[in-house]
Amino acid sequence: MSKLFTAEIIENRPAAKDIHLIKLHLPRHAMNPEPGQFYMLQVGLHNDPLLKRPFCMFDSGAHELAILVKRVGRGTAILTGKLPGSFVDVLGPLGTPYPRVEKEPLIISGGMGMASVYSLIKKYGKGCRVIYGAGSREGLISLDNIREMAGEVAVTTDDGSEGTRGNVMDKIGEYANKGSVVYACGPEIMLMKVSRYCVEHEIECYVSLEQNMACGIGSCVGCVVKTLEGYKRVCKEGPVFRADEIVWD
Amino acid sequence: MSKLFTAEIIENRPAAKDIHLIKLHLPRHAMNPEPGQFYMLQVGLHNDPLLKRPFCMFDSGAHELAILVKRVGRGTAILTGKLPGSFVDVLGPLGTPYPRVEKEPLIISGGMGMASVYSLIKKYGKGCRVIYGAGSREGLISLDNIREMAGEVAVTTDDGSEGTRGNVMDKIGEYANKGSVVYACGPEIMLMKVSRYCVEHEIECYVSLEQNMACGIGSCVGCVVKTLEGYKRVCKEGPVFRADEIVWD
Amino acid sequence: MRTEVVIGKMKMKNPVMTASGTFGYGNEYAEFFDLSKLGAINVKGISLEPMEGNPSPRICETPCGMINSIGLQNVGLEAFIREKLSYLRKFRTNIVVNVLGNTVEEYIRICERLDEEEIDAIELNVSCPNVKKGGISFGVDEYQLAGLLKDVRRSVKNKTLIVKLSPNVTDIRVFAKVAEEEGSDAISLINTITAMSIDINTRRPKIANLIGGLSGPAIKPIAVRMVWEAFNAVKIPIIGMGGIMNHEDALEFILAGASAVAIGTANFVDPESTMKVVEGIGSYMADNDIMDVNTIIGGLEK
Amino acid sequence: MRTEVVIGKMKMKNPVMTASGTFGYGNEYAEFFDLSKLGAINVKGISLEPMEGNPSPRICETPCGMINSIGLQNVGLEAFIREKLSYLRKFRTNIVVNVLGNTVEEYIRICERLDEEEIDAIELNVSCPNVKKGGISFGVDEYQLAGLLKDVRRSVKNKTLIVKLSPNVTDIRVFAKVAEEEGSDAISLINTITAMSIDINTRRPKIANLIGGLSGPAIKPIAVRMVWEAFNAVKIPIIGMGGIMNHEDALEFILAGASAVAIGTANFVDPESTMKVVEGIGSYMADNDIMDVNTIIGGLEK
Ligand SMILES: Cc1cc2nc3c(=O)[nH]c(=O)nc-3n(C[C@H](O)[C@H](O)[C@H](O)COP(=O)(O)OP(=O)(O)OC[C@H]3O[C@@H](n4cnc5c(N)ncnc54)[C@H](O)[C@@H]3O)c2cc1C
Ligand SMILES: Cc1cc2nc3c(=O)[nH]c(=O)nc-3n(C[C@H](O)[C@H](O)[C@H](O)COP(=O)(O)OP(=O)(O)OC[C@H]3O[C@@H](n4cnc5c(N)ncnc54)[C@H](O)[C@@H]3O)c2cc1C
Ligand SMILES: Cc1cc2nc3c(=O)[nH]c(=O)nc-3n(C[C@H](O)[C@H](O)[C@H](O)COP(=O)(O)O)c2cc1C
Ligand SMILES: Cc1cc2nc3c(=O)[nH]c(=O)nc-3n(C[C@H](O)[C@H](O)[C@H](O)COP(=O)(O)O)c2cc1C
Ligand code: FES
Ligand code: FES
Repeated sequence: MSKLFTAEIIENRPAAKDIHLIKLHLPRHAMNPEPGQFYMLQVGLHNDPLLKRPFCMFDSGAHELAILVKRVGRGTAILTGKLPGSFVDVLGPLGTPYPRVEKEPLIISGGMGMASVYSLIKKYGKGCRVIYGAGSREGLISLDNIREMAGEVAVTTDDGSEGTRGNVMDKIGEYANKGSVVYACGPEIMLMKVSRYCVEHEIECYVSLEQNMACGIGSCVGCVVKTLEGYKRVCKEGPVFRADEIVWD
Repeated sequence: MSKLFTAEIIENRPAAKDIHLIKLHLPRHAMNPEPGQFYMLQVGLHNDPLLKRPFCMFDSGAHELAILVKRVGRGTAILTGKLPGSFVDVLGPLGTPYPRVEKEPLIISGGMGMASVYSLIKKYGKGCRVIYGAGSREGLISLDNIREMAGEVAVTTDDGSEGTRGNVMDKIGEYANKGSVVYACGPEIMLMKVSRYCVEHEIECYVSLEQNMACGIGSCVGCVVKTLEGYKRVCKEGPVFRADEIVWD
Repeated sequence: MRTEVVIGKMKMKNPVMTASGTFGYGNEYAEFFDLSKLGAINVKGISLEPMEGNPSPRICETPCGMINSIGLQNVGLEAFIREKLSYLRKFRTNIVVNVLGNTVEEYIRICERLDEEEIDAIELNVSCPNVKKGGISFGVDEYQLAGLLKDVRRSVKNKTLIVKLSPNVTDIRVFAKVAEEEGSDAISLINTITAMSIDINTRRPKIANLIGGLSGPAIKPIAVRMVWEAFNAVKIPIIGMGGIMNHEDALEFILAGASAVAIGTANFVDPESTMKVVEGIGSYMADNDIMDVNTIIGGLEK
Repeated sequence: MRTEVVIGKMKMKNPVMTASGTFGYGNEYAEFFDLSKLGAINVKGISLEPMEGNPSPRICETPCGMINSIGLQNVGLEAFIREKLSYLRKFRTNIVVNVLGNTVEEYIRICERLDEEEIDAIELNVSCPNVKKGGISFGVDEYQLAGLLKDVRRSVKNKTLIVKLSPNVTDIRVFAKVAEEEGSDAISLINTITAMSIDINTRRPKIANLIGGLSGPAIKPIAVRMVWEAFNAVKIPIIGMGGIMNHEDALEFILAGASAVAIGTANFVDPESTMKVVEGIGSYMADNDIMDVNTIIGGLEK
């Protein structure tokens, strides 16, 4: 039951501006990832790019794993250029999932954060509400699906091209209360604001964080984030953390 | 008329054991290579494998270049694994061709040497004779074509699975004389023996040599071979040299 | 076929060990393969007191390599012995403990304590370029290194003492000789090479600490050269490391003079790297009719 | 938009030059682009007498890099001036001549001669690790370097004097300071790093000379670190090099403190590299509203 395997790319298509949806065919044993977990992919030939790159489980099926990849550098450029039929080395699922809490789930996604929370929305379905923010309409991925799956969806865009003009913080007061549990993924600055809001209003909140990673399995101690109990590893104790334990600087 | 361009792989198929025939579609201006010249191909992504790899012009057509690639290491493994439709950066044609001499051409090829002399046999056609040696039958590439093109073909294999058991040196006495000009390409040890034979018997002889290359255009001075006039660059003064100027050690 | 090698008092069933700081305390890798297959496990550097380490980002990628500035985060000597050692002892392999200190006294206290524990070897990290006080002065100054070793050697009575050399020096032979003269049982090399990388868009360093240590395939040719130089300068065994990704790389170090090899960065790329190197060395020996791996140590033909 | 930089007396229209030994005498590249587009051309190292160089193989590839041991093959001072210089002078760019010697006297004789020729700068190669007598002693010994520079500085009256530093030292700042104190107009760094590679099948070294110099992207993070250290140690301008493949890499060196950059190994991978770096720096400046490249030299934000 090793977490290390080779997977075939069976689909690779643009999903939004600079973003590709990539589907992989996995050996059975690698399945059953939970929302919030991630995989490390070897994007190139051996040696360079050297390290595997982390990507959230976006969606998964019987023998399938879907990831959403934003082109930001060399590794993601190589990955989004791969042809179906090619193979990649994969390690995972890794990290801690979003914990189940007996409260009303409010899921907040900023931009690429949807890569992490899509499967969580799918899991809670009509039982959850969603605040979905992006720069503009083109940045909103799978919006129709999300509207169909979730109980309620508030959309914000910086330029007002879809939903309310503004960002997720303009909606949080309306949607979050002490009976909520907030799950958030998105840019660090957004996560910081969401966290601070929730701590202040005594709302239970979990955020999914990012850091440069080398190993993904907790051995290099390279991916740490500052918490009240010292540095913790994003790949092992995270990527999902309780918002009130993070020390933002 | 730059020698630097990007070419599409339009065919890639096994031609013999561990050997692939790869056809490239070239921009017009890169055409008209002469027998004996070679191209440098960037086989991987940038950075690693870092340097381009040299390959002889095996055959060429209007917009086409064919090369014969033997899998010997990492670069050639990557190249022979490339799918048609992918692109490679190419530099060439480079180096000195086999010179035309008003004598009877005898072409000697050992193993992969055929990659270099195939186009020369095609050029001289019935006007040339060929000694073609290999380890065994599986190592003989395009033998039928060569028999059809050339005036006369002697085949030798180490294991006797095709032609005479033995090597090209067993045939040279029968085929070469003072009226001949010998063109040879193959393993270094064979070229040394052919050269020594020709020098001794006062037969004009040209050999195509190999060396590790970095630039392919004469600037790094990394690919030298020892000659009577000092070190010379295989990529610039060669790869084709007069046999009597090489200092074998 | 004999793959056993001897480093000081330590017998290794094969020449492959992990490089300190790249294998955690072993537990993360136990789910990938049986750690008993390794010649030795070398754990993260241990200091007297727990260390918090450096702020993030601590790592970045470079061409065929990576820079790290972990800042030697570790649980500290007592917690290591209490919490990590008994787990590691479950595997039938040698345990090497990499130690670091800010002063000679700290090194001595750690070594005296470990000398009584159930471990096999102590590796002195005198070269880590990450932490301002992390021993940089010992590793690049032959006189300071000699002074440190004189004292530490007296504290290490029962265990194999290995000195891990810094590559950030003009002449590695000088440091290898100091280690030998002061009675080290072996030397290991190379530690990471001081390096730096800048994000041209933010104009900021790619790691928070500005400068870190370069590891991975990029440094392999430098490491092989240093192993060869050291091999020709001293008689004590050498543990070679720096960019070993597979058994071919490992054999390059062995031919250059390493009696054993350590795998570092490769553990991050493929958690099964060490085991694959063990197997690959076996295949190479079988293919080349090598009956005893010791016969090819330093077997480079000039 | 101003891209002009000044190195000693030499005004460069842009900060991009070629690295010595990687651009021949220029002619091989003239068919790929107009050499007048370069800030400067630095030619293969020149010695007093012609040098034959080392036997083959002289080069091999390593992860993201290459090792060379050309052995400083060159046509010698007089043939260079007679046969190569007039060709190079046809391009509207600066000519830097890299020089090497086995003794102080040789350096002086070459410098005195070149000081009267139509060139712009002399770069002293005191660090080439390839040839046993090729100056290795000057480049890694601060006292020998100081002695050499004292004498050479007197011989170079009309031209810009650049000292090319060896990276094979414990502390690059020491050598940068020696160069500054002895009156060099600029320093260039880094030269190749001593390295070695073994073919495990033949058990022989991959280059005939056993040890050679490592260049290419692999060494970039080490080079950037050294440029940054030197920038913080001296006031004279720095020409940065080591693994620059594109304009992003070049800008990393500039942000670390290089006033100009040199492109070496990249010329082998893509003969148009230098020109593409010139163009790329222009685009970066335009995209980031940088009016003068001099404003970002050493512009790393900590
Ligand atoms: C737990 C986790 C889950 C992630 N999930 C996704 C996802 O589902 N979809 C997605 O598109 N991206 C995701 N990312 C980010 C993704 O890993 C990086 O964008 C990718 O590694 C960049 O590789 P590159 O070679 O293209 O970029 P590089 O050229 O290496 O760098 C470009 C930029 O990406 C940043 N970066 C580089 N490596 C990492 C890294 N390991 N982690 C974070 N940032 C990095 C660099 O700092 C730089 O700003 C996730 C990251 C983490 C840590
Ligand atoms: C002018 C010239 C023409 C050539 N034509 C052909 C051809 O038509 N078909 C063909 O299959 N091969 C040809 N070669 C050889 C081919 O270039 C090498 O086999 C190839 O570069 C090996 O790359 P690699 O990454 O697979 O091997 P590596 O892993 O780099 O090395 C494997 C082996 O190949 C040798 N090698 C590495 N680089 C070179 C190089 N640049 N030149 C020669 N040997 C090298 C190594 O010494 C080693 O023994 C030619 C070489 C030259 C110099
Ligand atoms: C993330 C990381 C942490 C390391 N921590 C230590 C350490 O604590 N002590 C030590 O002596 N070396 C440490 N090293 C150095 C390695 O043990 C090894 O010497 C070096 O990385 C070269 O080997 P490699 O290229 O195979 O990684 C560390 C290296 C890395 C990459
Ligand atoms: C093939 C080759 C030949 C070189 N010859 C010289 C030389 O003659 N003089 C010199 O000072 N440096 C020489 N160098 C070093 C380069 O000028 C440069 O400092 C080094 O290669 C690092 O830059 P790079 O990584 O961009 O190649 C040579 C480098 C290579 C690869
Ligand atoms: S990526 Fe190595 S510990 Fe998290
Ligand atoms: S390969 Fe560079 S000179 Fe021939």
